[in-house]
Amino acid sequence: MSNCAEVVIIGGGIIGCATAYYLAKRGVDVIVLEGSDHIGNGGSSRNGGGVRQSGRDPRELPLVMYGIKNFWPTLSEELEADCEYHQDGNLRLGKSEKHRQILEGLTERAQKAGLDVTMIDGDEVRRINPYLSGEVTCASWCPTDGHANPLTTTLGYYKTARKLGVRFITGENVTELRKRKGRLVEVITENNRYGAGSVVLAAGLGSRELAATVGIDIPMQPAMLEALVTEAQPPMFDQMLGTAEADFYGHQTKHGSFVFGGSSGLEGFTRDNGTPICYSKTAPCICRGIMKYFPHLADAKIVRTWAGWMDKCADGVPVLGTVEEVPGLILAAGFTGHGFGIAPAVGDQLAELIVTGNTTVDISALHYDRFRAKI
Amino acid sequence: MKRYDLIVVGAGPSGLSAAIEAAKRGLRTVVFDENEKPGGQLFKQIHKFFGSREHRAKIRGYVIGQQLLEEADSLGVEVRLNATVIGLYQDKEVVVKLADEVVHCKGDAIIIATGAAENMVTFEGWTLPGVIGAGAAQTMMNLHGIKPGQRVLMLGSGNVGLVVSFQLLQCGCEVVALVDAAPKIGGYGVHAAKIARTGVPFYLSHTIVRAEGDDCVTGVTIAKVDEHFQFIPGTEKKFEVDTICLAVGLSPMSQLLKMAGCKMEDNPRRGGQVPICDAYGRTSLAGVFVAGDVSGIEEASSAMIEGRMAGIAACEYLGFMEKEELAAQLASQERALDGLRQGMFAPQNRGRAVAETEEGIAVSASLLRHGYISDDEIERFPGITHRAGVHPVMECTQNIPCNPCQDACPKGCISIGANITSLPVVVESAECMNCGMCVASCSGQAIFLVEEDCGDDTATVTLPYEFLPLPAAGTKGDALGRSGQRVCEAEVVGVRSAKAFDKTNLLTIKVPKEYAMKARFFRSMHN
Amino acid sequence: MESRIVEHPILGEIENGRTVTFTCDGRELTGYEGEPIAAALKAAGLMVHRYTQKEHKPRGVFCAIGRCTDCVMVVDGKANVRTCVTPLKEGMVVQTQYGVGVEPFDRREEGENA
Amino acid sequence: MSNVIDRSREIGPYIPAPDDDRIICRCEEVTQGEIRRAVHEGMWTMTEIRRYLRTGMGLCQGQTCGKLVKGIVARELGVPMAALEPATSRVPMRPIEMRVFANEAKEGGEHE
Repeated sequence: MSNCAEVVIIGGGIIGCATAYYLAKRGVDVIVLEGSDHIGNGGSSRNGGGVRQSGRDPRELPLVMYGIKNFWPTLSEELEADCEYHQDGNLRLGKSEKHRQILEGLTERAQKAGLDVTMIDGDEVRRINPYLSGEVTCASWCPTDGHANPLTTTLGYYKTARKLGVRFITGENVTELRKRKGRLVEVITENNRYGAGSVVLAAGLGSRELAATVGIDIPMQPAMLEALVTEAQPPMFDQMLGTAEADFYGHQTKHGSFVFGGSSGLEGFTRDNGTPICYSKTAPCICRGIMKYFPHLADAKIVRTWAGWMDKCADGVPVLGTVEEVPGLILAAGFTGHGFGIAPAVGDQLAELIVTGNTTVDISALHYDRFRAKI
Repeated sequence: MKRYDLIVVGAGPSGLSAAIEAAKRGLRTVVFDENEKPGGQLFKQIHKFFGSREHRAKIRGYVIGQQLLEEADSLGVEVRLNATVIGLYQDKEVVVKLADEVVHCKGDAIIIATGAAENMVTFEGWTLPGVIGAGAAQTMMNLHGIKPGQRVLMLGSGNVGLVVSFQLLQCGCEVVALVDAAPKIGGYGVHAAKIARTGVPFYLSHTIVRAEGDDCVTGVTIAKVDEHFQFIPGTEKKFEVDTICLAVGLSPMSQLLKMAGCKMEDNPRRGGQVPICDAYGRTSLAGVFVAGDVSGIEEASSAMIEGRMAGIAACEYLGFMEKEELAAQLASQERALDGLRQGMFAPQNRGRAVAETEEGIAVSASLLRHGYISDDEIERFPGITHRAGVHPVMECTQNIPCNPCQDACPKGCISIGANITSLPVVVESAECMNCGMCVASCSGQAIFLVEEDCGDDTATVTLPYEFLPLPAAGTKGDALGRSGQRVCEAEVVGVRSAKAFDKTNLLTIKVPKEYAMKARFFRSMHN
Repeated sequence: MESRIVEHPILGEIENGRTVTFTCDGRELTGYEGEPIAAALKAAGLMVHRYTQKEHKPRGVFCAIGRCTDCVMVVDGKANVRTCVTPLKEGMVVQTQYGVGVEPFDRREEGENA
Repeated sequence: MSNVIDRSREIGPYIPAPDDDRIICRCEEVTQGEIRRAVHEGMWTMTEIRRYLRTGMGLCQGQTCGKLVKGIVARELGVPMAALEPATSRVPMRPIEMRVFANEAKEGGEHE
């Protein structure tokens, strides 16, 4: 089989799989190279499943709004996989005056960008979600936010793209991008070479090192995030939850279990053994965080905890789009822990960019050369 | 954070043995076990163990458990029960659930001795209540005093299936059949023989088609399988049972090691996912050792030795012992382990068909196929001799590492010799005094004392008996042959129970003399 | 038929804790304090511990050592309690578990999450 | 160390089997047929199967079904079982109540 394709995508996560799918749908011939043994093995299957607009930076907001309007509601049917998408709103909770200030700032910025998001008080919060403790005094409320299942969504994109003829190769670790006559045309792996008309670099954290092989730097660094899941509980609520200080975030899944992620304050400094590995103090900390908001869940049993690296970009939003210095290269990295909800829109817009040279949504604010020193 | 020299996870035979060796040499040692009672599987093992004296042979498993615990206690090992290790993190940190809190502690060395989990097979209806693991059956009957069922079908003829079937019989359950898809019995022949002679039928090359029942098991259908393990239509047999017991092998419980980033391999010879480790249990993570079933499925006897070796290796790792000393201390353990890994059932023979004994005698085909040695096969084995007066008849026909019988006879009638796996032979020059020690000492219950001709056309057979009720002298009934079929009338003429017999009663039955070499079990008329 | 072993040829007379009373689905039962709930239920002849969430199929004791979690029931109002490793106490309220709750599936209203 | 695997390799069509409705993962009630179909849809590793179908993600965390699922996937792919990676192991080894997990003992946690 030929190792050449119109587009080679590096990274079999949700960004790579979604881009492959939307390209294949447009009739483009695609190869996806995944370095690990599994599709969707990075943040794609380790995140909390938020499909959120609220709380996002205005630069990426149009893109995620586009995705929520055009892709998420029909994604399960389109991918023939239960993505478990729920559009039942997002509550970002606050317990103090400081929290209120944070939330008001976020809300104001999002409203300016045209998002339907409001500040509500504690009673209103408990009307929406009666399980929340009395400690919650305010929240931002975005009714068009929601959540989905990142595992089935990622694998759904993979499955459908594969069915459309996309060639996925796992265990194929890319070591170098190579330009010929001024254009990026070749992808070198430990074992093979792949020729490409265009290369989409969507390899999460690993993107930095690979981009460097053609002289491009994406300023990002790893942070170890952790999440956990409970045993199944009777159905309680459908909203996505977050907090002003990101103590935890999460939702109840269709299965009945609660998936929660959270912060220990030490992510970014934890040591790993080459794989994302849980830190012994984090899960207890997340549990304490959750119980302050949901005393009701104190007896729910945790069945699994896990960790994942986040590709934390210097300014908190992804680097997306073409790179003038390296014709043929399209970047899609640095999603900073919120790449899941935005993935359908990213995949579609990158596909459109590759096929037509343009995007429906303006993504120029996410261009790679935006980084500046502060003075 | 609390720091120990050594943290052992699992208070089974290997974990306790490791802790004992470490504590002996001055290591501050803690053992965590999730169970309410220590000892791991030992407390469910009510049979006498095989091996030699140094392997604690002929001692019942649960007694070995008590001995290990007492020794650990006396050495100051801290054994924490109801202590579930929920994770093994970096830097040899263990997080333990104790009562209503989690405790973080670190060990300079860690020994993982978490044992094994049962494998399962699927068939129609396998999720019905009443389908249970063999371990579940053992737990219920030997720990909690509850019969797992009234009528039980056992799937699996490995040692677990055989041992548990016998235990089911001992607690008063009926075992309707012992079934295995393999064409021959997987476990020790002596374990099979003691079940077969009670009348339990063996169905080799058979497996379960379906469990019957709506809310719980009310029956089971089995059928014969061909060499590709496919059902042969028309061979179905149905049994009314309330319990189906699955004993289809064990897998190492190595999740903690994997979670901690230990290098693992999938090794079918060791039973599945195991850490890559050396002979002393050293894994790819410095200071993390393994012992027992978690590093490869074997018997409790070898688990104890592996535990000792890992414990000793941890001592050296932590500087409690010099390197030169290590080799010397490990050498004797290695020899002991080597001794256990000999014979027909040695790891290197797994999956191989052994046709002849070390002595060059053809293995009993009937034993492998039906669970008992046929009458025409028995005479070729060296434990069977004929002479006037009472003499031992040792129906021990496979080379397994076990020799308590030769020590048991005060008169020296029995010899195994230097090679522990050799078949026992009768020493012609020695005179049997009918003390019964050999009968009670045989972990396989394969030794009988026979007087072939009492002078009145009768013979007596003294057999091991571990059932209730114990028939009294004068009880009349049937003598059963090795196959469990009735061979003749019999009367109990003697019942011996002695502390030295360790709960194995000796029943002497009188039978017509032509049945001296056929009668091997007694069933009273009331049963 | 009696499931309790009174005397065992090797283990001798079985030692038991004190007799306690508990209920299972409202039925008053007795057992021995400290024995696993599952043991007391087995002695009372109860086989079905729960009905599964998706297929509503019966399940009972399978591994008996707390690993497989098939024997879970609702105990004192808490779901998913492993009855094979949870010690019995006086006055415990044990209920058959349906999915993750105590309401039998056939008594649930149409359209409810079953 | 990774194996390069082209997910376009032909593994033949999914052919329904009479025992496809048999439950394999007891906790999550996943059937043999679902597992077999998932392989044909491209889920070629234990991890992908688990994420796609929830096998081994229930209360027991795959302690019962791990080997069974592996056997089915290996057979469907026509590879030896040892060629597939084992199921993932994650903390906690046994389900643990949130309030207990949250309750970290002070300094070593002395209990009696």
